[in-house]
Amino acid sequence: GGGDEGGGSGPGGLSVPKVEKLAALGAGEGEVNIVSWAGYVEDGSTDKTVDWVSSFESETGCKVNNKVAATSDEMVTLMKTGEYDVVSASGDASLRLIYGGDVAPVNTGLIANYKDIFDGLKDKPWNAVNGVAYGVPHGRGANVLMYRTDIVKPAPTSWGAVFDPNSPFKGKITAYDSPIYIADAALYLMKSKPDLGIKNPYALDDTQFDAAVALLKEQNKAIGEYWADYTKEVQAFKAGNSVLGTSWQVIVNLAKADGAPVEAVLPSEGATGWSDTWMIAAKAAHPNCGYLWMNHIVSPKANAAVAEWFGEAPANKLSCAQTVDKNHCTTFHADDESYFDQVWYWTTPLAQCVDGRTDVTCKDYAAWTQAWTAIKG
Amino acid sequence: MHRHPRWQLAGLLAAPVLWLVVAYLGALGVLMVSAFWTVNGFTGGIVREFSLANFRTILGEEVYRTVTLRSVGVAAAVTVICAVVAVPMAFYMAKVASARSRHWLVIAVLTPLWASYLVKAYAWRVLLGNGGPIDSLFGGPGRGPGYGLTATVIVLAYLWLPYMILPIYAGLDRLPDSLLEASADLGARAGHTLRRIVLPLLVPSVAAGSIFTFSLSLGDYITVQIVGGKTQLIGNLVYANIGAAGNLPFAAALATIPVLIMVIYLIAVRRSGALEEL
Amino acid sequence: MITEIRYNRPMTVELSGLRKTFGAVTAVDGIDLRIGDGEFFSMLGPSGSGKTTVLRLIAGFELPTAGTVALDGRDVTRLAPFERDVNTVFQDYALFPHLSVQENVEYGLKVRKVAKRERRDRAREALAKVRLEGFGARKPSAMSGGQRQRVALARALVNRPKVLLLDEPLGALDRKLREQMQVELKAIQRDAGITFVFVTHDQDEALTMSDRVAVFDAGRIVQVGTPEAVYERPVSAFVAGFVGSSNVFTGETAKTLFKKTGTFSVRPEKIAFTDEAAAAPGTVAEVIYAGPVTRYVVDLDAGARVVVVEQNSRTPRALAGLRGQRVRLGWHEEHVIPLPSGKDSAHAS
Amino acid sequence: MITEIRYNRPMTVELSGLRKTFGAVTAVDGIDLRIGDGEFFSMLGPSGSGKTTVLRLIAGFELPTAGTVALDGRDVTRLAPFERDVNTVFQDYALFPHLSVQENVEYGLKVRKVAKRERRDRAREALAKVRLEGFGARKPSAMSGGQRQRVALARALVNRPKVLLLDEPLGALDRKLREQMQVELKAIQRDAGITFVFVTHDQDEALTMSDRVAVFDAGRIVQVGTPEAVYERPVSAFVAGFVGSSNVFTGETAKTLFKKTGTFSVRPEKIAFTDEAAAAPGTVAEVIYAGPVTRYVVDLDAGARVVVVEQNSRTPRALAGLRGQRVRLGWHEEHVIPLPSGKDSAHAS
Amino acid sequence: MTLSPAARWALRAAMALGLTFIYVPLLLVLVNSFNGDRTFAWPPHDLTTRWWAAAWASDGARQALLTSVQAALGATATALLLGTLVAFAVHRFAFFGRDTLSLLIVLPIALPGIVTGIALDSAWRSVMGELGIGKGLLSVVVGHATFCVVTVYNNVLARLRRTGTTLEEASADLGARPWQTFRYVTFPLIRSALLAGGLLAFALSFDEIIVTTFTAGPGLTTLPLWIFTNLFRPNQAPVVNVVAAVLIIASVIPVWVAQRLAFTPGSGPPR
Ligand SMILES: Nc1ncnc2c1ncn2[C@@H]1O[C@H](COP(=O)(O)OP(=O)(O)OP(=O)(O)O)[C@@H](O)[C@H]1O
Ligand SMILES: Nc1ncnc2c1ncn2[C@@H]1O[C@H](COP(=O)(O)OP(=O)(O)OP(=O)(O)O)[C@@H](O)[C@H]1O
Ligand SMILES: NCCCCNCCCN
Ligand SMILES: [Mg+2]
Ligand SMILES: [Mg+2]
Repeated sequence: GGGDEGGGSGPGGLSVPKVEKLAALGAGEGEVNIVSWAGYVEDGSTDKTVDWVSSFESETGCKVNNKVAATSDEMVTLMKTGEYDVVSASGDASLRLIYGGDVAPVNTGLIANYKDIFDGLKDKPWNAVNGVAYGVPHGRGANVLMYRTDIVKPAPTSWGAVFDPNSPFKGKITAYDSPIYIADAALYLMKSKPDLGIKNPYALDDTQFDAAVALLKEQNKAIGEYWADYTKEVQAFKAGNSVLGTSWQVIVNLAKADGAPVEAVLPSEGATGWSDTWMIAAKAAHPNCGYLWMNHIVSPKANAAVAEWFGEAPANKLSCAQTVDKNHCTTFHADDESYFDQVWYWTTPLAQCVDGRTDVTCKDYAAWTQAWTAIKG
Repeated sequence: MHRHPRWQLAGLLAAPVLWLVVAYLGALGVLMVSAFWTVNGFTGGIVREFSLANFRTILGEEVYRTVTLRSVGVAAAVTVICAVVAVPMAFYMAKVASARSRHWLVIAVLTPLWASYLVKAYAWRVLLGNGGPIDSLFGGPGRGPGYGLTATVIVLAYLWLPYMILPIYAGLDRLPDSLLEASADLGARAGHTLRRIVLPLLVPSVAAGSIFTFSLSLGDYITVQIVGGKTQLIGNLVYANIGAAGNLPFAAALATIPVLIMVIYLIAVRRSGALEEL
Repeated sequence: MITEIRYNRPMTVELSGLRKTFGAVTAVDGIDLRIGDGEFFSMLGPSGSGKTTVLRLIAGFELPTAGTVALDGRDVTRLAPFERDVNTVFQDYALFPHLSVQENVEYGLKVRKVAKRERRDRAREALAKVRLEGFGARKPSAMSGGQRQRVALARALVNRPKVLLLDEPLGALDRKLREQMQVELKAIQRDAGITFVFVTHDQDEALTMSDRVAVFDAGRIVQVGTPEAVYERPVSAFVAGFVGSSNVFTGETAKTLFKKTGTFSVRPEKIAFTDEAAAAPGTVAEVIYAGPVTRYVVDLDAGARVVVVEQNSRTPRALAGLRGQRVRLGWHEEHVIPLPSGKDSAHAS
Repeated sequence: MITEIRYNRPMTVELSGLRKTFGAVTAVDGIDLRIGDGEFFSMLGPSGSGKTTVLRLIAGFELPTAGTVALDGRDVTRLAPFERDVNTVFQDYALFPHLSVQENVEYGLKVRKVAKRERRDRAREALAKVRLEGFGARKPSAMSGGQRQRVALARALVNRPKVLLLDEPLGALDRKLREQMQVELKAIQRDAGITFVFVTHDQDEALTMSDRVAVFDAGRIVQVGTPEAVYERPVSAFVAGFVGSSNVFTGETAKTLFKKTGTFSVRPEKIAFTDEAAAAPGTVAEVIYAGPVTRYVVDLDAGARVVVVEQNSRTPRALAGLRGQRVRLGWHEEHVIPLPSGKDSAHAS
Repeated sequence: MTLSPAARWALRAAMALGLTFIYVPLLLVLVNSFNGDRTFAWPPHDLTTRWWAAAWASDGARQALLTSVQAALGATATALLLGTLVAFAVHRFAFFGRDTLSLLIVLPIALPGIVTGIALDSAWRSVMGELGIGKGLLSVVVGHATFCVVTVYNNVLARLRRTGTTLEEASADLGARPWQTFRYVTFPLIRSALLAGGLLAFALSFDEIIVTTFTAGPGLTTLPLWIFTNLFRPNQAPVVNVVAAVLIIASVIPVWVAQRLAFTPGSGPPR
């Protein structure tokens, strides 16, 4: 923990360590260490045509060292090592980083492209505390429900399809392999069992949490496998090992492109999702290169390239004009705020309920992690 | 040679002991100590105060027992499968094949060690996939084992097989032919010779191979993610808590399980002379 | 004289036209042999002459390239080792290191499913026969060379085989122990009445222990007979040289000495110093005291170097002084053995 | 008689109060020994009696627990092996398997930085001396046992050491080869004039080759002397039994036979069949034909079993018929050797 | 040895089946490197060489390969040094704790990689990190060497036990000083054991992912890490198959060379 003399306070009065933001931009330090999701930082070393790093390096003189993390939790762990300057944190990681004092507030004035970012992404609970921005939005997406069109008939419209204990697709249902998936169950319960009183799937008190865990334990019997990476998921749907389950839009597109008969919906209950934020380490060794990077990656061109390559909605309004596929922003609902209104972005569950309740204690992420272990059995 | 034995010994041992005892055991020791610490749920900061909370959780929740037993079961199954597959192969290589082909067989067995572990695991994902080659072998989509515990055992056995063949082959190579002949001479058929003479004498070699197969299986968390379906092993739990949740103390507490199992295992197999045959 | 008796007995081992080649090497090159029941039969020959291979063919560890092996009148050429009623004592003993001495000895009975109690008793008995009572619980590694050798013997004997094959069983033992074991082996063979086929390249051992000896050379048997027959009447210079030492004479020297052309052999102990005028004159070149005997190397005027062995029935005196002395050597006509060809030179070999 | 000459020569090797213990085992238990320049000195004794340890102390592979080693008058007790002017021929030859024969022989010169050309020439010469010209390019693994033995010899000789230590150099060879090598070794030693310290447990070898023999027992030297002295005048039953075979008589039997109390030894070759009435009567129990000699085992009426060896100067006839026959045995007074203590029983040993 | 034809046949069948088991997945990797499908769906509906072209052009793969070779060489060299030292100590001296030491050497390979990984990771960060030495190639080499020591140690110790000390005594006897003995006799005799142990160490390090995951700092990508991230990256999985196929084919060379060298005289010829 860090000093807590009133850097601000979050849900339930949790205090935020006081960390100074960078006041002015100086010269680059020559390199920058980044933690990112796979596909966010491509330097052409794998595919020459996929490169939005080289130009940055030559323009700024900052050499990019990138470390790919597989999950949000890994990102947090990596950032805690203090070896990295910048991270592309999802909402379930960002608050942990903020409250852990691992990241610094961002001086948005130093980031020229910040003004072009969709307003719907700015100053959100997962990237700002008390109106102080802790990061630069990168892009967003929803965890959609994917299914095999040739097998799953009629097309599902509700998450109920994956929580049905008598599902005809028992053994072929898939779910995302992370404790945060408990929120998907909570989201479903929010609509199917309103008397539980769930207001926010990331703020679960004991009863609500137990209900979600019970639902997931039940679901486990119907699960074929849990997934965490693209290749595994695409392949499972193509081969037919999985026919129904959570997915990302990009996976849907990939599978379709490879000729798999799949489709995806945003079910009636809405969905969980992510909105990623570039954050800068509290004790960054290369803060200037870090700022230069954050500015670069949300520039119209780079942001469009990432969004298209990775398969998500870009954060920069001007990016929609820069994509190769002119329909990209439409496909990914980039400017469709009503679509994203139904999406509960990943947020770190805390003991101080993030929905603002103060009469109960919520389950924190450590509890979610241990519960997830128990769910999988 | 015999002038200053003490100093010679010190010269030989200084660097290795510094490395293995001070650095490695030291690191392990600190890890084991941290198992008694806890982590602050909000900040992820480590609380360096003695606490049995982690162990209480581990002992109290059934899932940890289940996963431990499952992991040991998988490691044991992999070891048995590897031994069963390796013994006849090593026997053929050491005692039946001509000197020439023996040379090539050793190469053939060693080569896969260089193909990436991950790539091989993914190849198995394809093989085991719905309607994949294994399914066809069993008569159609869904007929094969699919992804799950069985697949995990098969793939781990596949990955570690060379580590079992090598020590057994070396052991058989050293086993004088005359012992096998003596057994036949005394009236024993091949099967009997195998059971009464070859296998008992191979115990140290098999045990040596099993150190690889058992420990590598016990600690694996990647293969099981690729072909294990929804299966989780100890490795996954440790990984989920360190790599993912950043809960080093809890991960360390979980890690004591495989450490304990392996230390007991090593002490048990040491008596067979296995440690010298790796 | 034993020879004749044997041929009337039933034949335990019969080898007919036996050949074995390994690639380009012919290890056994056409062997016909009949070994009688209860016989102590030795195979003697230089390294690589095929003795071990013949033994392995009898035991069934190798399949012959041609020819047959019959045991007790039954053709066993194609049978596996475990189907043959023979046992082997290996040169390296081949004791099972993971089994105790008792278990080693019981092994053959166990695989034949002999009941536990009988097994134990028979193994005890066999161990007693080789004087190893009380050693049953030890591991072979805790036994000395001579003891291991005896365990190997007990392990074979306990099965009461018709034939026991022994491949240089005493090769690894030191001289003193070896002589002891020779006596013991011989006694055991006589008591048990088992046919022994015994491989050695120690001629002394072969001569003292055997009923008959076969001398091997390059995959063939060059002479078979009683020890006396082989020693006293060698059929070739090779046999004369290999079995015992021999003075071989040929060419001019032979003509001068024996008034006959050809190659002849005379054993060193058959030559004596004499005063007879007719004896061959020469000069003592070397005198070697060897305890029970003294060896003299004499350069004959006729042109050969001859070794003479004299038993030290009396304590020898001032041997060194004998060097350079003029002497005469005599022998009996009957001890001059004519040999077919004269490849060897006129040296003691 | 050689003994006396030696003692006047300068002493090459002098051991004084030499002791060596390994933990609780006393391998060498106080040895004083002076070996003369150019002497062929043998150490004979049973397994574990400390022969190898003495050799290793001389070579410098072991440090003595007490006592000193002097070479050529200089105390070398604390010097490392590479600082001593002795060379060793190891029992297992210890040839460097990765070097050719030539390189093996050159090794000692190479480490002493002898120029390449001289090295080559001297190695060639040494190989010629052991009759291995033309084998230089081979690897030791491609040589036979006897050839390897000669390479080991050449490798030591090429350094022209003052003293050559040989630890059972012939132990691994077969009988025939061994006899050949004995002759060669002896010739080389004589030609080169090097002091040989030769370990063996073959008494025959020790007797025929040596100028002097030391008999070891349990870490001590129990007798040193010329071969004749040791064989004909053993100082104890142990020496009598270990060097050659011996009939040992004690107690009542001795009294009856020799009219004296005590323990006495008579060599088998010193006993003869005789018709004299005064000779000891007995019955032939066993007749063993051994080629050059025949051994008779006779049970004396006086109560001892005696071995008699008779040289087969004539072809023996119908030996088998002799068993059970009544005979009389005679010997000369001078061959009855009184022995200090009578631990051995009245058996041939 | 003598075996009945049936037993012989059965063993040959077992060997053939075993080799099939080993090679079918590898063959699949090879085939999939030509599979037009991006997630190598089975059976392949079209074949293409574009992954090979992509792999050829991939700097990342090449860089990672280079890093892996460097790491493996470093780990192997360290393991050779440490393993040989301990083997000599254990063979030549009796000392307190000798048995424990042999257990300790096995420990790093026997404990799950994740345990070794997190232990070294936190130790490195708290000790070396304080000294300002971040994780990187060095920490990977340290991590790998730790579990590679055993392969060298065992090979060398076995060789020393088999060769004994007489050859070294013979050398000293012939006048060689200790370092001459080492250079001319000891080293050549243990060379093939070093090679065998070193080769296994290299292979272990080269393919290690778990320990690497925890000991590699930012910016260091070994080949397994590269493969790992590329399996998690859209559109890149097939390139991984190409790299693996190349590795399999290329690995025959070092294995073959080592096999040849391992049979130098003194280590016993192939029978
Ligand atoms: N398995 C084999 N492969 C190839 N050659 C062999 C084999 N076994 C024996 N030989 C060869 O056959 C010949 C006869 O060998 P064998 O072992 O029978 O001789 P031996 O008389 O027993 O010799 P020794 O006295 O040295 O034991 C030799 O030239 C030997 O090299
Ligand atoms: N390095 C050693 N450690 C412990 N004991 C030893 C060692 N070397 C020799 N000994 C013991 O010392 C005694 C004498 O051994 P040494 O080898 O000198 O006998 P030896 O007369 O050469 O016997 P052999 O004829 O069997 O070669 C034996 O009891 C032996 O076990
Ligand atoms: N405890 C570390 C073990 C490392 C073994 N790695 C095996 C990689 C597979 N080739
Ligand atoms: Mg043989
Ligand atoms: Mg000795």
